[in-house]
Amino acid sequence: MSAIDTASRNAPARRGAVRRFAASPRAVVSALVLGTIVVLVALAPVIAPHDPNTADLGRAFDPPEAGHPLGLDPAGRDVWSRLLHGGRFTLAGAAVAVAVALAAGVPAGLAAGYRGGWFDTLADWWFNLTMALPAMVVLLASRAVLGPTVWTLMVILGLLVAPSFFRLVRSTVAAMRGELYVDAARVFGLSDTRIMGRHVLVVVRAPIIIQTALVAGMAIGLQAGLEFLGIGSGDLPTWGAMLNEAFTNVHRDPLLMLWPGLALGLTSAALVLLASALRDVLEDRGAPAATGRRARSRATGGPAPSVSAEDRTALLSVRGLTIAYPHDDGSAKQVVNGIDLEVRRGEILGLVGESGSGKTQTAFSVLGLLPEGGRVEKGSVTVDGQQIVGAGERTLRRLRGSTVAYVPQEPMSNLDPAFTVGDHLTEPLRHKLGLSRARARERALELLRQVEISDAERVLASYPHQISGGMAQRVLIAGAVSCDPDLLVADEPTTALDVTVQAEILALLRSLRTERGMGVLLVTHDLGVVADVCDRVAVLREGRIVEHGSAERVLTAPEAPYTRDLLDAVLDNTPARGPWRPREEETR
Amino acid sequence: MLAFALRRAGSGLTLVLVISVLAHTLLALPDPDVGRQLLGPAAPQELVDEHNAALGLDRPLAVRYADWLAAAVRFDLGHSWFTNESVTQSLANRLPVTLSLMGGVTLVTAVVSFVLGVWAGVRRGAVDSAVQAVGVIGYALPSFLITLIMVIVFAVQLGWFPAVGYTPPGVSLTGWLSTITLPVLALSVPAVAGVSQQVRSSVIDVLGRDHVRTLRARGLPFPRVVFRHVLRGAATPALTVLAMQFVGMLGGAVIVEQIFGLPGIGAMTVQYTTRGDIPVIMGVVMVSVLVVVVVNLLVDVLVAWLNPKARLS
Amino acid sequence: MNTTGEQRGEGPGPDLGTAHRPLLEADALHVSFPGRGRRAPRKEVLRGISLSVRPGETVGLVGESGSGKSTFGRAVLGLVPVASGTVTFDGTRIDNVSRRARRALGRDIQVVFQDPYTSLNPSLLIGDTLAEPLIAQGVPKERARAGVGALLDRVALPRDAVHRLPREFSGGQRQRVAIARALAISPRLIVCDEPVSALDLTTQRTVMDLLLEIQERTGVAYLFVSHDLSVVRALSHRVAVLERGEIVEEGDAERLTRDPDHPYTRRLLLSAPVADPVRQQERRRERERQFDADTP
Amino acid sequence: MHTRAPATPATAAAGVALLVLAGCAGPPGDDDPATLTIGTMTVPQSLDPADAMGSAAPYFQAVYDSLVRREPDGTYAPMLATEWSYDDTLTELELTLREDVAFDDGTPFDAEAVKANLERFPEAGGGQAHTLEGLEGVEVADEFRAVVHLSQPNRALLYYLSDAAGFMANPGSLGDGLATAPDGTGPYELDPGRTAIGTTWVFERKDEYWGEPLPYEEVAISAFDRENALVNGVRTGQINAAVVQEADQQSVVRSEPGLESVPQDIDYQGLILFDRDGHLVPELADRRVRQAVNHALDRPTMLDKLVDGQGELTDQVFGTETAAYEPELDSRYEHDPERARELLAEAGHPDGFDLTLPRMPEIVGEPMATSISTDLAEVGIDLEWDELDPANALRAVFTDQAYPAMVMNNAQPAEDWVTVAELVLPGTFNFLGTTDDTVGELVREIQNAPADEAAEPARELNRHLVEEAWFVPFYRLTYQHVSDGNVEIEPQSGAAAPSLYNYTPAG
Repeated sequence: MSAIDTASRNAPARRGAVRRFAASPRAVVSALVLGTIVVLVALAPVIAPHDPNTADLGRAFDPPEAGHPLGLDPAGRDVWSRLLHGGRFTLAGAAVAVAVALAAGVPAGLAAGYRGGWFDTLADWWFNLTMALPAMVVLLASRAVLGPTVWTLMVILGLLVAPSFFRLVRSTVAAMRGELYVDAARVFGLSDTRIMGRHVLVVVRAPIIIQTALVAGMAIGLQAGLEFLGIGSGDLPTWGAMLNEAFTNVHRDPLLMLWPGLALGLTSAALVLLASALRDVLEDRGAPAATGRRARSRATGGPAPSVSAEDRTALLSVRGLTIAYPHDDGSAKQVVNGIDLEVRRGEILGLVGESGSGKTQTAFSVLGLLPEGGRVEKGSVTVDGQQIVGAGERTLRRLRGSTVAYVPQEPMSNLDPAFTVGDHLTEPLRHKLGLSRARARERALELLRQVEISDAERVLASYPHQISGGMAQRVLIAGAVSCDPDLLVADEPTTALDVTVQAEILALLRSLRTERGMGVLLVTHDLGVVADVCDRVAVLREGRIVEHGSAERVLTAPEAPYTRDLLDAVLDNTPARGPWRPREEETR
Repeated sequence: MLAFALRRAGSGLTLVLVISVLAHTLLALPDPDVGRQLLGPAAPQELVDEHNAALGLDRPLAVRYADWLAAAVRFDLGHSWFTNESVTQSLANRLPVTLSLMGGVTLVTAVVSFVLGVWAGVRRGAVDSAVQAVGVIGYALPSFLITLIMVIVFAVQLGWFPAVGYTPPGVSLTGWLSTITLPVLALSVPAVAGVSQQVRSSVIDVLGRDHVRTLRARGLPFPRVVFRHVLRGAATPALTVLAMQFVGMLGGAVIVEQIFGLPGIGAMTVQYTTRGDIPVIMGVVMVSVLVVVVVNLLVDVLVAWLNPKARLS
Repeated sequence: MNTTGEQRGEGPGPDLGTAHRPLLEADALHVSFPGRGRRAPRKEVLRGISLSVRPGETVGLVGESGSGKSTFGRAVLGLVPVASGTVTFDGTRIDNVSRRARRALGRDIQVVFQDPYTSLNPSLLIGDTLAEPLIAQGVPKERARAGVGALLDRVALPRDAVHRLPREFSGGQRQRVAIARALAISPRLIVCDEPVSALDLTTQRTVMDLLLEIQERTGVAYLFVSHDLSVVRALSHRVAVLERGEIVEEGDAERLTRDPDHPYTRRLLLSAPVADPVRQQERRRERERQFDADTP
Repeated sequence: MHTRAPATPATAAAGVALLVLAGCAGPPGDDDPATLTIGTMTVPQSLDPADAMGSAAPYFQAVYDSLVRREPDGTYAPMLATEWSYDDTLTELELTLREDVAFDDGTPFDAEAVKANLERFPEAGGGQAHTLEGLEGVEVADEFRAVVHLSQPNRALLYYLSDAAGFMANPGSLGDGLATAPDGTGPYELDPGRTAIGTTWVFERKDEYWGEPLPYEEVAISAFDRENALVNGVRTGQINAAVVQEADQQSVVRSEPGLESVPQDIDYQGLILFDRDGHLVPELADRRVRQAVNHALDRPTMLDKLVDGQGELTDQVFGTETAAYEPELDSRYEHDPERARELLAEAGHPDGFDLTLPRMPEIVGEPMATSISTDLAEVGIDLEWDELDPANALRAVFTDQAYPAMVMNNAQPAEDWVTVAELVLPGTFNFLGTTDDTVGELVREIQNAPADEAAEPARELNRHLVEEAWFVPFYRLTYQHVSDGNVEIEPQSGAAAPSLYNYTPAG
């Protein structure tokens, strides 16, 4: 149940979006910059020392001086005042573009994504058409029809970028149309409009906000570009117009380009930074406290624990293993807490626990493949006498596949959808065992037959989406045993499968164990599975082993109260519910 | 697969047709007085009217469109009202320039973005921050400023590249490379800024998927997993963004071609549109729409090839 | 007397007959989905299912993936279109009815889905999620909000949950929220689509107990869809086994799980391992003996 | 097999790049001394002489010869015509032609060819057709003598015959594809393979030319959209020669060590007041109001700031090389807001009036627009600018006649009559047909006076126009003829584009 494991790992990061926002320096800085710009610009009529259009040509190009902090422009107007006033038109223009794009793209995207059908087809076609239009020609032609003002251009620009909102909203909504909570809302009798208002809008809100920031930045940049081409704002002092005017005088006064360039650059940069910060904050994709690089170097940098003689005899030996996920604040959440395990050749050890018990983390640590952010804090893991903790990537690579192999829980997501079954099987064979293409293919067919796939040829040529889940799990098992490993780490290998298929897979594991003398670490939550295949079992609870022993003993005479609780929850012996009786007499 | 491509091509054709109607109408709306512009202020009004009539401007819009379409299907896009050039010929001359540019930008953007994006996505940490910073800067600077700075530094001051002009590869391959290098780099900056971020986030996304862990558990080297599997998984969204950048580039080409005096499609857009040279602009519109349609088709086919599941729909 | 009927105060009065009349009745229900690809034939998912649920009864629907068990639930809920056959609720046809009529049915038929992670909108506060069915049925907002607290009590969740987001809760707690939501407007039938499958063993048990307790208290009927015979057995009065869109066997839970008629039922039963190594070994042998011939 | 190499979009992009193999010809080698590459912002409408314009002269001079050659100083020299003479009425011009000239297909150049070309020119509807207005016909006196008959004297006829109207095309090709396949007797021929109309024209020297061959084997003309790119091209040596107009680019050119530049005062910039009779703005009918506008503008500051001092102040529309030019008229209207207000008050408008003018951003930049409106506001005139698209500006101004005045750049050819014809006679820039007795009389006098006696009435007219304030000129603009150092450029009097004959290798 790795999904639940992940969720519980993230659970401590329970903070509101606002607090996450405040904690992100990127977000705060960009919001501050943007806020300052907006406030300055909004207050332009109050704080600008001069009228932006009053010119004193005689003083054109004058350098900064008291009263004119940024000097005067080529017409003898105060640059600082123009910058402030110009920002109003620049930002308002961008706002117009964004508003138009939102108004045109979002409702259409909502309706198309939610209802699908002819409206979707039509809207999609229309927005594709909009995207295929050469923007410059449309802008120029519309300008000729509607007049040369920044507003017209921005309205048209808004219409031209509306498809980006449409697509975003449409795909998000189409994806969530299948969500259970939308189904649930429909069952409650919520009308479509209310569902859109309540559920859909809430979900697309974050991506829309992000896209809005990006589009605003783009609109500002485009305004400047249009001014540069001489298709601009008419007489309004936008930053783009100022920049272009400065450009035509760049040799006479290069400094003039600095101010509008800076204003434009700062605003755009703040917008794009804000967008990326918002993405992390709203979509909850913040990087973990320790980044991968640091985590890896820590995991590999420490002194490798020594390997005792006792560890050498066992196939897998875990000693005092502690796994932790460090937090932002320097503390760490321990998910596995000093556990000991041992798997011998030809033995299946069941590692049993509920979600969040740390069983999957233990399995990953045996492979040296802890998820990003996780690290082994203490203890040792040896496989066939080789230390895993702190081992280099090269050592691990050698061990993986040929000494220790892995069978995952969810068969579909563990096959690369872009490659055929054959590719999946032959790649390690050719790479690890150095087999030729033909030999590898032969061996792959052999492996598929070993996992009881009858039409191996067809399966070999299939893509993962063309085979069933049970079949995929067989393929994964075939892949795992392809390089003849000594130890198999199977993480809930049957949880996603139907019971009849589960029985077959378990039989397969059992025969692999018998025929190849393989040791298996079987991670599961299902005590029935344990009873079916395991020789020994370890019960894990909140990162600690609460009970350890032969499967028969633990299941029939549990010692730990927790194991007893688990067994009590098993429904095997619960009586069936009796037949239904009408309940007229039970008046309340 | 073929049927899929044919169907997309069919809908592309419809798109081209509808856009031609839209463009023709939109361009005719401002009703620029072509005769007056051509003949200048000195020409008497009769002459101007005569000239406009000779161009067919006195006929209804629909008739003009029908004539245009009838000729266009025979690849005759007419002649410029202002320079008399054959539009088909002119586009044939100019398209290679713009395609050189856009092809170059696509290549540079794809390579650089994938290198940066994968690097940032895999290494994270400081590298990641640096790549993101590059993205922000590339995005924040107005592209024409970057272009102007490049011309001054690399062409005028250092003299490494020519400041203006275009040499076709048929004349001199090195000449071609030296004339398009700067414009390509200038246009690539914003494109890289956008695409590398997408590659980065797709790489991070794919790296977190189950099958990557399983592949690594098979003992495959991490770089091999990244280049064979992660890259392929990350390519689909990145390709979509790249295609969108490509479309946006048609706009960027307008500025860059003007600054570098490149005789491409973009350079003609502004002047010919403001003058109302409908035959030329119709040609430009048709070519750019065709390019967009072809690029989208290519991307669809590529995505289908990269992603077997997409072949079904 | 029918408690739900009395709550509403509908009808001329208690009538012994109504209690025996099926609350939900599906007759020769067919559902098909469009095939993948353009000219692919439609895929038949349900091929003539006839099944009824009486007031206060729990009917378990068991099958493997692809058997159509969830589709049946969704067809009852109106989430998938019915190709042919009828679904009758309390004597009224409810298959392929208008959106408006279907919305009104929200008062009587509710749902609890399998995945507690995706069945709650991650961006909505628990309180809003719970108030939703009430608001949908036209209860004023204030009244709806007030009712939420009582709902939380009923599923033994703290009242301050109102102001929290789903992700702050564990899977079992979320499933309680989903159940509370289904109970909000005292429905007469709840379609439970694998409501405990994603839960831990101990949690699964408590949620099952909750479902039983609620049924005892309110007399709501359950259509209980699951792949797990042991769960179905413990909860259902009656069980129907579904294979490839058809019901292969139907009967009282006790009889069906003790002495199944159909080989498919037997195979399902024997394939599920039990947590006792000795007994499991016997069952395995038994399964191998019975089914080795037709193992692929 | 199903194994595939990892795919990246890079491979796809490479494919796209490789597709681009065919192509048009670009500008030829830049530092090849045998090749002259001229950069320009002017593109000819076609290469048919009927569409010729003075500003695009070099394109035509490469492939056509004109009847009369105009020397850099504005004087006339023999070309296809070796001699010319007027009759006493000034309505007959007899041209004696060279006898050794033939078109490429062997057709001899003769009086018939002159007749065919000249009689077609006003009919063909080109932009300069009006310059041969009043042409009654061309008489073929003998094989190499043609007589041009006019309905009334045209004092600029020789000028026009050295300009657009004078280009002689093969009579057999007239009206037949000359636009893209020019057929003249000129020193070069168009290389269609390397020419991309709209961007690059390449002309190759003809093997046989009747006259002195020009020094370059090849002439390429490259068109640019931006002067900035043009100047960069000269700076990197890809362009040999160009005319630079923008003040900022001029300062780049002047400060760049490797470049040679020759300044020339060419166009004058100023307001042409169309509405001197007060149709649209009644106030303008009063001479004092027009004078007030002249006094209101602070020309020295405009010159200094708007064009970086690159020009000379002027209050007259006649160029320095014309007979009509009077140096003291350049300072007739001082910047004197006080006087302007007085004049307005005298005219009965002490509170000023409202004025709306068209603005084409290419001509009137923001700073100029602001400074003019500020200066006029100073004296009470409330000026508003209507921003016009280039596509519609001419129609709004000339067809719809919607504005009382307009800021323009006008050439100042050495020939007085050109200025008179365009600015003073009813028509082109005097479309509302303003005149008065003095003007009528002086114009008649200039038109009919023998050549050596026309100067005085022309000066008289000039003084009268300045006094009546028909115009509000600001200054004559200085342009820089810039070369990369390999070419010597001799400016052409009265024209921004030097004749093709004016380029020679440096050193």
